[in-house]
Amino acid sequence: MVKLVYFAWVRERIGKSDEEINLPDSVRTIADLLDHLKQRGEGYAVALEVPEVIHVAINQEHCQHSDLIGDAREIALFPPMTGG
Amino acid sequence: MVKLVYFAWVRERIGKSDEEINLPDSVRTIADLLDHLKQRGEGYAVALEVPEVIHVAINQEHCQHSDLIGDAREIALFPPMTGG
Amino acid sequence: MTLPIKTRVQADDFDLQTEIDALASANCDIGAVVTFTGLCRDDNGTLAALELEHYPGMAELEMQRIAGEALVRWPLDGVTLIHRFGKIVPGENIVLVVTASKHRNAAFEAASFLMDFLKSKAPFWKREIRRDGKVGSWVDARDVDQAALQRWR
Amino acid sequence: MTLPIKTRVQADDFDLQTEIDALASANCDIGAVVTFTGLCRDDNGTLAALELEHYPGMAELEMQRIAGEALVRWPLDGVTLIHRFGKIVPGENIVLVVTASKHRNAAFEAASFLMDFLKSKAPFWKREIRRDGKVGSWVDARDVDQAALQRWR
Repeated sequence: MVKLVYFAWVRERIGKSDEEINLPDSVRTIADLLDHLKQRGEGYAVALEVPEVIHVAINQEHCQHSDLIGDAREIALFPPMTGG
Repeated sequence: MVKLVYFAWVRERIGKSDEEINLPDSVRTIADLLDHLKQRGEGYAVALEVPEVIHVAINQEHCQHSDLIGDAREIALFPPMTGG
Repeated sequence: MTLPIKTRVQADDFDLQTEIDALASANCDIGAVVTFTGLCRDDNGTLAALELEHYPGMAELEMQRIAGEALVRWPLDGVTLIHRFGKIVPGENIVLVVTASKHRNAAFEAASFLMDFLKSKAPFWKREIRRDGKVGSWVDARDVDQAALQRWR
Repeated sequence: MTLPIKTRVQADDFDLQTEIDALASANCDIGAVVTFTGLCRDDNGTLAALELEHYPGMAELEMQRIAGEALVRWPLDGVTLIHRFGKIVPGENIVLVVTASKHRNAAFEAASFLMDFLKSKAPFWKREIRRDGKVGSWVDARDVDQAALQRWR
């Protein structure tokens, strides 16, 4: 089980702020995860339509789409940040 | 008549904060003025011993030693500034 | 000695003089303090407020990481980072960066670095709330902010 | 429209938040405010205070000239310069520069420029008053401050 958390328009399009899911063994990298999530429904498909703009954090630390998920407890998906 | 004003260690060495003096016609530039003042006593000679470090303002505006005094009302002599 | 890093994520406003006094009273050796304050601005006269969403937990962690990076790069005597969340109206403070150093250029450069990284790395997102009551759009990230990071490689 | 320049030479202390609020309340369009505060520091533990002498009249004029130069060089929405004189003890404020702009880099660069010019062009002189009661020496101008001006040619 891994906890997924969503922010800003990713959260809005997916329609929830977080969820816990089981990942199949075939999902090894963040890129795999994004592909996998797109299959879960239209909200996901719209939210993740342009995967290049999706930022990802594993256990609250920025990571790359090529990074392995490993034994991540929490994975966050969000758009480019606009703080400051 | 021109008003001379002195600050910081220039003031201390000359021993006064300001004075009004008549300048001979031969004193045309600031460099001339510094040479002229050095003759006025030991305090002046010590204060103006190294003329290169003396900053000068004519009518409250920074100027060069080569600048003409013209009809200046107020000439200030002071060491390098150390504000901020 | 504890590292002179303070980071806070809060809904409340902050007061610059209070933050500087806190830094300076902890260390009488500070000669130069630079601050950057980011304010909510209303470019078109249509903005009622910005609503700032953040990633609790990671926001604090990321601000600590960014501040730590600045301490490695410049001889700083203190860094304070404060980022607000929630509803913020035009003219109000959003973010504060404070850097203290004996050397004024170090304080200036570190503050500029910290802002560039906060803008593009700290997990905050702005959405507009319009004067007509409608929820406006999410603020787009600007290429110029992303490009600003390249300066610090 | 009046030019958004404020300069003050005063014995009293100042408050950063008050100065920023004054700038921001005059203009809701300000997105970035950078401040530089120069504080009295005690490097060796021997300093009771600094005594700051200034050239009344020219100090104000020169600060206006420096601020005006910054407004020509950067797109600024406001500049505030405050310089204190008289006796200032370690930890107290000496000088404040505030720059406001829509663009954070303009605010940073202008503040850095203003400090470099205040240091070397504004007619103020510092003298040390030591803890043993003796009047110490006049603070020497530093070559590094003079060199800093070259950056802005």
